[in-house]
Amino acid sequence: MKTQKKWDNLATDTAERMAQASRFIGNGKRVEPKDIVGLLEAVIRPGDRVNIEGNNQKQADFLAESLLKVDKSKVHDLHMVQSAVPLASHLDLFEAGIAKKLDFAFGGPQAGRVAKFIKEGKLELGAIHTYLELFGRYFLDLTPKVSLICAYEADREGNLYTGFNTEDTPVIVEATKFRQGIVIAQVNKIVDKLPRIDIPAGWVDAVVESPRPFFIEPLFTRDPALITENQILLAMLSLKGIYAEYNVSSMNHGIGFLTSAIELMLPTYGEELGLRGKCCTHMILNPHPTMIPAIEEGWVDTIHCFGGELGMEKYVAARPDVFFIGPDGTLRSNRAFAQTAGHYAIDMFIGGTLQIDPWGNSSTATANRVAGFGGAPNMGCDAKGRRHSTPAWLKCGAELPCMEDQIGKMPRGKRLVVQGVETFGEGREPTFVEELDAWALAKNAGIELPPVMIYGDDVTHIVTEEGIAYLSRCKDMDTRMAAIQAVAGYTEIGLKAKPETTRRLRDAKIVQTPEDLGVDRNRATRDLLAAKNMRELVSWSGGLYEPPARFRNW
Amino acid sequence: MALNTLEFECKSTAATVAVAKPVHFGVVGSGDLEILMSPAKNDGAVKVKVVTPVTGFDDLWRRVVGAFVENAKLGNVSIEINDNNATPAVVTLRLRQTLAEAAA
Amino acid sequence: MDTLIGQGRTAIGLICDPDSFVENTVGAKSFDDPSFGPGAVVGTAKLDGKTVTVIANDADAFNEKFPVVYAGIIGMEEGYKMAQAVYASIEADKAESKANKRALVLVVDTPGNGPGKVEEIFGMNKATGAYQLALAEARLAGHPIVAMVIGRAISGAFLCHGLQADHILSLDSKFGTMIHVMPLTSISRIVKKDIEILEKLAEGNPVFAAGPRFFSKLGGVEEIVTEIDGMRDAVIRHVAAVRAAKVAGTDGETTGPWGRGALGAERAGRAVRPEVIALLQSELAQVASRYLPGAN
Amino acid sequence: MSKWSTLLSRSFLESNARERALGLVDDGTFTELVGPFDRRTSPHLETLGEAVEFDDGIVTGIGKIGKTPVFVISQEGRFIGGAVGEVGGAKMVGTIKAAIDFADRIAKDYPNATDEEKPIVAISFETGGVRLHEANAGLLAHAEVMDQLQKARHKVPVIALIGSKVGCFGGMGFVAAATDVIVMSEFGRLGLTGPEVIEQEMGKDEFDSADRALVYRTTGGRHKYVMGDCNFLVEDTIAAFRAQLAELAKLPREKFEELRRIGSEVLVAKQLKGVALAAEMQPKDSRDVWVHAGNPDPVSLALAPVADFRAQAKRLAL
Repeated sequence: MKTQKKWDNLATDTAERMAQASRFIGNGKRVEPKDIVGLLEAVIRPGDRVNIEGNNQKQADFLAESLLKVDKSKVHDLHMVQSAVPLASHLDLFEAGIAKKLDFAFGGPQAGRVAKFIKEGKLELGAIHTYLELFGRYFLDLTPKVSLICAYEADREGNLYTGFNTEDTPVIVEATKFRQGIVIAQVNKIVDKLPRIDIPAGWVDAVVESPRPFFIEPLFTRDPALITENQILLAMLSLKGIYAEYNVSSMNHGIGFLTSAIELMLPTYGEELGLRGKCCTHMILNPHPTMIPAIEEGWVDTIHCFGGELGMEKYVAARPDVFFIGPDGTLRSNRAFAQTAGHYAIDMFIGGTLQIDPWGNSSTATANRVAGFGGAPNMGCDAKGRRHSTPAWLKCGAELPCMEDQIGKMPRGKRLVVQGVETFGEGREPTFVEELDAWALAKNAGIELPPVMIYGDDVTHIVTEEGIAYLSRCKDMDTRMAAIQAVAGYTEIGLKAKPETTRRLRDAKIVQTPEDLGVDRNRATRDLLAAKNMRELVSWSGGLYEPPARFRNW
Repeated sequence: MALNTLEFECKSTAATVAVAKPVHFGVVGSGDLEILMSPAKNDGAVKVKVVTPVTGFDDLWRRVVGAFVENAKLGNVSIEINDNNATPAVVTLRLRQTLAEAAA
Repeated sequence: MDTLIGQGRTAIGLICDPDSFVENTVGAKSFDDPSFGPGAVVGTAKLDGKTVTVIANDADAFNEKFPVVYAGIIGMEEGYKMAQAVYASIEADKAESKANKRALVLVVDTPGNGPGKVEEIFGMNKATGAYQLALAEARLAGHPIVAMVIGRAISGAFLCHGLQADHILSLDSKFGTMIHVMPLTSISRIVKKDIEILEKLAEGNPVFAAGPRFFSKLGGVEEIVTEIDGMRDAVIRHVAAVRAAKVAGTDGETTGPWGRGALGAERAGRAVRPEVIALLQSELAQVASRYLPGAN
Repeated sequence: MSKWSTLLSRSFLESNARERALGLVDDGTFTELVGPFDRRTSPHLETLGEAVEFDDGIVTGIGKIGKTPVFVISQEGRFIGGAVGEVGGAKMVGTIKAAIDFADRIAKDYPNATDEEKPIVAISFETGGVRLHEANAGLLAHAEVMDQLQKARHKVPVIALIGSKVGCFGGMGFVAAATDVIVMSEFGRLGLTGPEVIEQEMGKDEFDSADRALVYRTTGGRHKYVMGDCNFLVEDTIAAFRAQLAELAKLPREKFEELRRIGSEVLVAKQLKGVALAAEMQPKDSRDVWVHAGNPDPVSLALAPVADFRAQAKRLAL
């Protein structure tokens, strides 16, 4: 007789584990905090792939700390698959031998320990991904068996409200649950009625009310008081030489002070350039507080968010024409969708970096920190699958002298990828370097690939205090390198620039100085900022923005 | 350990701009500097004195200030700088601002 | 006895006439509540037969109401209590001539001011400020004030209890006396310089190192008293000298913080200070007429 | 538009020490004394290899508001946190002394001078107190400033202006407390012990120094206004500080004693009522005291615009 092949091993395994766990789980899937370690020991087996919801912002910190308390003879050698590992507990799991392998996208404050643990053999690195790439692998070869997730509220049945900071939760739960895995949620509160259901109870196996609210980091709050005059100069150059030049309507802004300066200068310098209604109408962006003045002045049609931002809840809820607001009246962020839009749909990514090499490759990696880049590479690249056109995308593509070498006469656009940097960073460290520290990191941490955030062929513009290098207009590598040298100032790379070559590049509009662009350096003062401090942001918001305590100086 | 003092001269190829009166600009914050710019009969050249806790950037100072003097066509001026690790971008910005102050 | 740290009352006994100290009474003012400002010891004694007000620290007291106040720390109550003792002294002698106004003896052994949240909410800075103003007022009114550092004279607490005196005396550092803003180890950490380098630099420059000798070089301490049993004579001698200066009207330039400025120059520890003040005065003299009444 | 008039609308918080000094007095009247051209840098910083500043981080000088000579002292927080060393301390002491001497001269030579024609001192504080690189000299300078403040009593009003980033702490917290009048903006802070030290002493649970809202409501301008520790709370512009100063310059000189918080036996007795209240209440948070003072909703009050706050806030009655 032919042996009947068993097709439900995954479900059976899950059922066995849940049977062992059942004594910890009460009505409405509720687990008492004191039982959580026992529950984890019951449902997790050695070598399992486990996701601890570690987002850019909200963190399943109670579950992470609870996992650290399991009996190591029962639970060990786990393979962690998660977006970010910013909590000390995430790395403590490796120190304790509970976890062994890591596939992730962003290291944050633990980047130094990631590097150290790899070197010491405590952590086996799978790969450093982008968010989308990792999400993709959740549905391919890195599906979690158990996911420890994080929500604001649960109701008595186990439905979850992830609300403002929904972030990665849907993608994690969908991948886990639809491969018959186990989903355990920590929530700040269990309530009778949720504002809305973000995750249905049927996809959740256990809910624990965390003894304290989950940790969340206001990562995207930039205090306007800290914006410098050189950042304002760079913002002026970007607005005039790129935003206005290409009429960029859709974009993502990176996290640094340059983009904060740009946001705060939309109602002033941007208005003067006549960009309202043309630029920044569609954005993929967390709710940056520094966007408030531009939003109030009617610049923006829509913003979809990867995550939330502490203090922006009420303001965002009060601007439903701009943000993606649910029927309950609150935002739902979603990293997977925002990253998809950021990869395929936007015309421009603009952000900063720590280092740029002579060919235009850039990285924020330093020699002893395995940080990863989160979503930046997906936005800071030309999406090859893009098939819709917009004027900015087409114009940038049309500039590429080498396009014809590859696809003949066929028109095709190109994403604008802008790196805005000062030629020297803090402590007079040069931004333009012969070799990225990413090489040293690869060597130190034993990673085969130097972690590059944005490859040179994707970068279309470099903005420094010396001017803009329009790399999209360079016909070959020599021209590209010369253009980079021309804006690299007094760095060793910049000193290689030949005055006559730079002159030629300026005439060809491949390099433009502030003077070439008609940007008056003397106007680069803080007077151009629509809000100069947190207090003024609050005023712009009509009192709706409530800055986190650490950002308040009144 | 004492402070590092760097003194040099630079000359613009077309020195036509001078300052009428001594001016002071800037604050020696972290990563910032202050500048005194005063008229000085100096055969068309610009005398520069930089006082800084940071060593090893002598060539950089010569280049940055030299380029400023050249672009501004500055001559017969003395420039005194107290620095606290300012980047070339900040140095250039403050030099421009000081000169603008002198013209005001 | 190799140290007097933490022994304010013992020191009072050693300095003043035997058994003359009456705690908690100064002039018409009496301090009846034992729980009020227990870290501050105030009272009246005789010094060489003359009435003096004594203000000291009690290192054993713990202020139940303000738990950051212990070990001789000056808290809000302590600061105001000390100020009250000074005002009571002024009031008691307001009809007296300078020759007869009672002296104030400050016995200094305090590690700091109350560093708490409640203290900041209610304004600790006012309490110590009040005491300093009172001392300055008494000094300017003609009361000789002599401070005797017997233990710790640390930063803001020394500013408050000591540095407003006409003259400051300190026991030698062999008795464990400490006068500083911060120990050199902490300064080394904060200014990010090696302790060895700082120690070497301190040999030639007294402005940052810890200890009575450095303060003496800067004019911050008039005299270092080398033996414990020499304190009494030294205090008597300095009270007399200060009183003589006050009677003669020379105290303004020779005693108090301003007088110690001159002493700092004389001892070459603070050479720049007088130059800067003189420069400021001469520059003002050149433009002063523009700011006088009637000028435009 | 002259440079001076553009200064007036500037944020006091964002301005540097010299801009504040220039803007506080009438256009063109400010004469800086021992200014940057005198190049009186700190020899001690130089010895330690630390960056120096030509004015040693403090702007001193004389200007006028209307008929009133105003001696201005303005500390620069961006230079070593505005900390006081030998040179800067001497400039501060010298300026207050010069104001007293100037008042004596007017009293002698101009017996008919009106109060408005007599000098005042304005000190813009931005400092944590003693500069550790020259700690002993800095400490001694503090004592000298305090001495001068007492000498100025009844003669030269001394007005503290606190609206800077660093605030006014350490020994300079005493000094500011000892002035006649204190004017603050909501961004100014006044106290003795900085937030990090309180955290170190009491633990992070009691006082989290990274919680800036907590830090500001413990020592910030609004709280100090409720407590009566500052006399006036103004908007964050140079013009607003200047306007308050101009108003004070016209005040009869004997009125200044009435504005003081400390400096007499009577005032000490009044402050002790506050201390008794502190002992009784043991407030966990300044909000408790705001409520006690008659402000039932301290959270909203703290967020209200400054003008509304001034109109609504009940001040602690002692």
